[in-house]
Amino acid sequence: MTGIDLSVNVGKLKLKNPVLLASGTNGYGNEISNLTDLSKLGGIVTKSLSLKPRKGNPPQRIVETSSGMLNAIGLANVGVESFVKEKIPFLKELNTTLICNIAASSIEEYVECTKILTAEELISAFEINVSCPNVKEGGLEFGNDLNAVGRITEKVKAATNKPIIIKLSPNVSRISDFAKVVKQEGGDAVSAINTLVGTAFNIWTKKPKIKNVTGGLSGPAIKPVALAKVFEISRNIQIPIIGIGGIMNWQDAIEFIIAGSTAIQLGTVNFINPNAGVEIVEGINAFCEKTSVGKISDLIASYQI
Amino acid sequence: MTGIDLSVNVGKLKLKNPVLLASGTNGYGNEISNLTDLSKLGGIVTKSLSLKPRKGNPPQRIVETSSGMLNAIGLANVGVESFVKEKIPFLKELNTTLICNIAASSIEEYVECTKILTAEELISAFEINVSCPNVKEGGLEFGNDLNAVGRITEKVKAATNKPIIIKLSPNVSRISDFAKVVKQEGGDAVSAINTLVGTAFNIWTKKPKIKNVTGGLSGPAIKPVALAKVFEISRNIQIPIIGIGGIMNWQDAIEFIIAGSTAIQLGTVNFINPNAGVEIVEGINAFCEKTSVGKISDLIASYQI
Amino acid sequence: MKQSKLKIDSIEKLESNTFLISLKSNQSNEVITPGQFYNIKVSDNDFPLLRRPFSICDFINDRLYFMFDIHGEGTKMLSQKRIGEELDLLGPLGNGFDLSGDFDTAIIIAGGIGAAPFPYLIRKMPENKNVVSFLGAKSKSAVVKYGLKKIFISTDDGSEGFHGNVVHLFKSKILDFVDKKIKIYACGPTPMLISLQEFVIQNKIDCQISTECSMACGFGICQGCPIEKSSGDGYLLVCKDGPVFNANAVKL
Amino acid sequence: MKQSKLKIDSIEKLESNTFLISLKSNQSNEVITPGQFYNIKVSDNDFPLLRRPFSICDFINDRLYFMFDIHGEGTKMLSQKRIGEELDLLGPLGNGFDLSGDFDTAIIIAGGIGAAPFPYLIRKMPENKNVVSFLGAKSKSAVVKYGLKKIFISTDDGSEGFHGNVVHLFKSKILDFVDKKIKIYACGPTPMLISLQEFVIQNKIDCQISTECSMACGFGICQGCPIEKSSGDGYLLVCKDGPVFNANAVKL
Ligand SMILES: Cc1cc2nc3c(=O)[nH]c(=O)nc-3n(C[C@H](O)[C@H](O)[C@H](O)COP(=O)(O)OP(=O)(O)OC[C@H]3O[C@@H](n4cnc5c(N)ncnc54)[C@H](O)[C@@H]3O)c2cc1C
Ligand SMILES: Cc1cc2nc3c(=O)[nH]c(=O)nc-3n(C[C@H](O)[C@H](O)[C@H](O)COP(=O)(O)OP(=O)(O)OC[C@H]3O[C@@H](n4cnc5c(N)ncnc54)[C@H](O)[C@@H]3O)c2cc1C
Ligand SMILES: Cc1cc2nc3c(=O)[nH]c(=O)nc-3n(C[C@H](O)[C@H](O)[C@H](O)COP(=O)(O)O)c2cc1C
Ligand SMILES: Cc1cc2nc3c(=O)[nH]c(=O)nc-3n(C[C@H](O)[C@H](O)[C@H](O)COP(=O)(O)O)c2cc1C
Ligand code: FES
Ligand code: FES
Repeated sequence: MTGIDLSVNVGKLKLKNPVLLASGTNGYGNEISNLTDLSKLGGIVTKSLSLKPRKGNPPQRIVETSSGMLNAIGLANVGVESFVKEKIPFLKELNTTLICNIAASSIEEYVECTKILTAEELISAFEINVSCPNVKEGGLEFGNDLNAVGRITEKVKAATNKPIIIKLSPNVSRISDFAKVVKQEGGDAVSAINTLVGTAFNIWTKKPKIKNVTGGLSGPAIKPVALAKVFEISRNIQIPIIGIGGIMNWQDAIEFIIAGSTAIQLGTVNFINPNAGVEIVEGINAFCEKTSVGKISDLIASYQI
Repeated sequence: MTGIDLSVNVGKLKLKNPVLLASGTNGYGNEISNLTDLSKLGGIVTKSLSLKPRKGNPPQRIVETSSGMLNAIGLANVGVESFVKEKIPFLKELNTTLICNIAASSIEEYVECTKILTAEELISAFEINVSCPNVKEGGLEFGNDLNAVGRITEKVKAATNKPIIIKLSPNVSRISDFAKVVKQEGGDAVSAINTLVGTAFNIWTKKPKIKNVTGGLSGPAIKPVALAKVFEISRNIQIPIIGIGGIMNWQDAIEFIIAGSTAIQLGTVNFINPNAGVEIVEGINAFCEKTSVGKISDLIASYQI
Repeated sequence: MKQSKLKIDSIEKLESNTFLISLKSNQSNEVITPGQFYNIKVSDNDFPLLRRPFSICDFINDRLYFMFDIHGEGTKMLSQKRIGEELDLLGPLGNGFDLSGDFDTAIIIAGGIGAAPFPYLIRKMPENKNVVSFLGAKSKSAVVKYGLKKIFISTDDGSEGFHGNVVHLFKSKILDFVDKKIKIYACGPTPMLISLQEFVIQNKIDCQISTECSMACGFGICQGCPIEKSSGDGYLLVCKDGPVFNANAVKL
Repeated sequence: MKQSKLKIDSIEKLESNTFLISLKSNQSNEVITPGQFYNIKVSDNDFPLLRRPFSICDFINDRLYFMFDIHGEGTKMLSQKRIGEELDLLGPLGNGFDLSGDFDTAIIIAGGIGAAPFPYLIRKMPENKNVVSFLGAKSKSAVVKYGLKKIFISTDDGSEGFHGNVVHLFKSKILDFVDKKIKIYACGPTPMLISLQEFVIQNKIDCQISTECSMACGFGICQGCPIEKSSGDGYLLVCKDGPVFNANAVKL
């Protein structure tokens, strides 16, 4: 690579480049590291962790749709304790920036997870998932409730000195109102977007194709919606945005950066092309060379309206 | 066709079958009638009409996305007066049920349009577009405001004796709350969904690909979201639902009916296959034969959860 | 205008990036005006979702010809089709060129793949009219002379013919036509049409241009293809009122 | 496990709906266990979005073979590929069949396209083991004997062999094996596997089954393919812990 500066600052969080792998789409880095070099990325975000392990939803958990997929994994995860014992040692070897995603069913659980994990030096930041549409007890409600998002931000922020990123739900009328609350309560950044609520039915059995009935829609189908959400936040609120939703290649990544993203996350594409992250870093670099952009950060929110 | 009863009642509105063409995707029935037999359909919904003609947005108005398209037509339409003079005479010859879609920037305008058009015998019902995301003055705001939707329903209802269908915005947290208000204020049915807000940028010029900056996402990409919205309303509120969003073939149509739709509308597919409506009516009929469904209305909300 | 599935009869690479495809039409008595187009579905699934518009390039007996450049995914897929496969076509659509009028010499001005509609225009041109073609391309390897007559060539890089754009080339030859009654038929990128439009309006030359624009339906139901009227407020639709307009009728 | 683009070397229709495709692998020393699978991208665009999993059917020298039925859009596209085109493969993935164990006769029980993994299993089976195959199909035209050995056939409609399902056929022949030490290798539709599972658990027969399930990634990162453990709470992943399991390890 030439002298192009790909580093970005997501608030206090410094990344060597803007490309992250999204929560729930790279496990804990383990299996995917056989297929790509995670050390070349800006970092990875873990599968959402909860205080106790969760076995997740019964099958069928996923179904393909036009240019997208629905998932209702149900936040299957090993829990904070096993994560620290069993996953952190391997993650140390990956030589990549680690962001821990936390999902919980109460504010207390968010705070407790954050406190426990704050002790781990390897963790550079927390991404707080207030928006998982597949957990019945809390997820959706938190994500659509301005007050709840505000309080979670405030309490979690108080529980750690590491940067706090709030991952927002797209299933709201004005996502920028949520970004505003996050900013007010001291959050360092927002991630946008999590999946859209969707469903599918088998017309012969009349049953939902996903056991959980509804699932979260991801993939290229949602890219225009995700871009509009990023752009809405960018125009209205001064807070770093991590753009997510349907990014498949470097062109999409650049589009998100132009629309206001400081960094981007890759989700569904990892399932199809596990090396996409590295290819996108290279593609971004080549684009900068070609268009004489010296620092990628100059591209952030560079839209011409 | 055999003895299967494809007729449905959308509240007081009787349709000979559940297949309608969606507003903005069949003009005023004119051009598309050269390519398909509209008299075989349940009916057509006109392009949104406003009191005065609107020239619409400057180009570029549309852009293709993965399994979808964005549009920002800007409600280009001939206005109520020309509609009555110039379009109604031709529409009379089509021998199909006519639903008039109305869009406005004030409650007074909705009422006035409704009053004027009520005089036209040919019009069987009104669909009130409270959710067009491309009109700056009002559209989006109305569609996301429970109070406004309630008041529009009430006032429009008072202005006509014809059935009133409120076309809901999907860009809200809980669409069933809006269906509830429509029901409370005497609305006869709801249509769900209008397009999702989306955008796209040209990475070389950094300009939005659509002049209006954001547009409405339609097509198969949004089908899972539309189904989830229909299903949410169906489970929570007793009101006839017209399902819309990404329907491409009879299987999709059946899926929407199972998920809770009394009738369905075809949008984007008309651009690709102008005869889709007729094919879908035939497909629904064949499905009913194959699965021994005597009346299509038995399938409505027949999901097995 | 109708929707039909037609079998591919031949597919041929004319130049590095330009293909010619022919389809067996089921009716040879179809009335098609040069400059009209077809909206073609290049896949039988949701990718790409929308049809792609292509000008009718030629129509001989029952064979429809289209000439196209690989531009993005849709045209790439089209270029990979096999003989015998079926394509779903909607057309003929729009308003084509008007071959009537008080002229003795038809001047064709084509930029790049803008040459596509002219083989058929030349075939349909009344025999008593003279035809001269001006053809501009990026470089020699993009010059596609298929079906043209009396050709003057320009290339942006000077690798063949006049070094410069095709409108400059035409202007440089304008004196050759002082004693002729000319009518211009033009198709090409919008910047080329803009500079031509300015010239013909100034010089009061009869000129028709074929315009381009993203389309969803191609037959007037989506309102996705507006083009500004040159006089008065409001828009025309490229697919229905065009794609061919008199040069003075629209703002480019 | 790695991602690679391999050229199609041959593609052949075996029966009305069943195809055999071979790819030239770049390394003949790849270690692949029978029962493992590859996750294949059948298009180079967003339709269909996800890869499609296929069992390794055979591996000879540097040729990888896959046998597949046309099921939906993805497999239809695969069947239309041409020799020389490239496919993007991820694999080999998952845990395959265990060929070791205290048995002298390997019994294959395959339902429909469930026969796919067995040609390679037979090739890899130690020479001192006997192999017998039970193959069930809907009807005669769906019977694909490719690469199998000593075959007993059942069809649902009785058009060939035993009239009934393949597990019934096998049970009807069980006495032939009383003096043998058998191990069963099975693959097929879930209802078939369920009835077999019941039988082998009751009769304490050593049996491995290859299970199926919708997958997104195929290598353990999406958690999309859970299968219930037979004892204890929780799930295994079909793609990573399977697709082959001991018959008593999972709840079907
Ligand atoms: C009336 C008309 C006639 C045409 N005739 C020809 C012809 O004869 N030969 C030929 O090669 N091309 C012609 N074009 C252009 C051709 O339609 C586009 O090159 C083609 O749609 C590109 O599709 P794609 O999937 O390869 O490109 P992509 O860039 O992947 O297409 C993405 C989207 O942009 C649209 N688009 C991209 N470029 C154009 C363009 N220049 N004009 C309109 N829409 C575009 C596509 O329809 C699609 O919706 C014509 C266009 C119009 C409007
Ligand atoms: C480990 C494993 C090995 C397999 N080996 C073979 C094989 O060797 N030969 C063969 O013909 N088939 C095999 N299958 C099944 C094959 O993957 C499906 O038939 C194929 O994915 C269908 O894709 P489609 O696009 O044609 O069908 P569609 O029905 O259009 O597919 C829609 C979606 O459903 C999924 N899907 C549909 N049917 C199945 C199924 N039975 N199993 C898993 N996912 C499914 C697809 O992956 C896709 O996401 C295997 C499946 C698994 C899990
Ligand atoms: C299978 C799957 C599992 C996911 N799990 C999580 C999760 O545990 N926590 C979370 O915050 N987001 C989760 N997501 C959402 C993604 O991180 C991402 O926000 C979303 O998929 C949109 O991006 P994409 O379109 O690139 O996939 C999951 C997504 C998928 C597809
Ligand atoms: C080009 C275009 C124009 C539209 N114009 C209108 C309109 O004027 N009024 C309206 O209520 N909906 C309008 N819609 C929305 C459709 O009626 C429909 O709700 C939406 O497209 C989703 O359905 P689909 O996915 O089948 O297209 C328009 C949609 C498109 C694509
Ligand atoms: S392309 Fe639809 S109206 Fe012109
Ligand atoms: S398919 Fe992704 S974990 Fe098994």
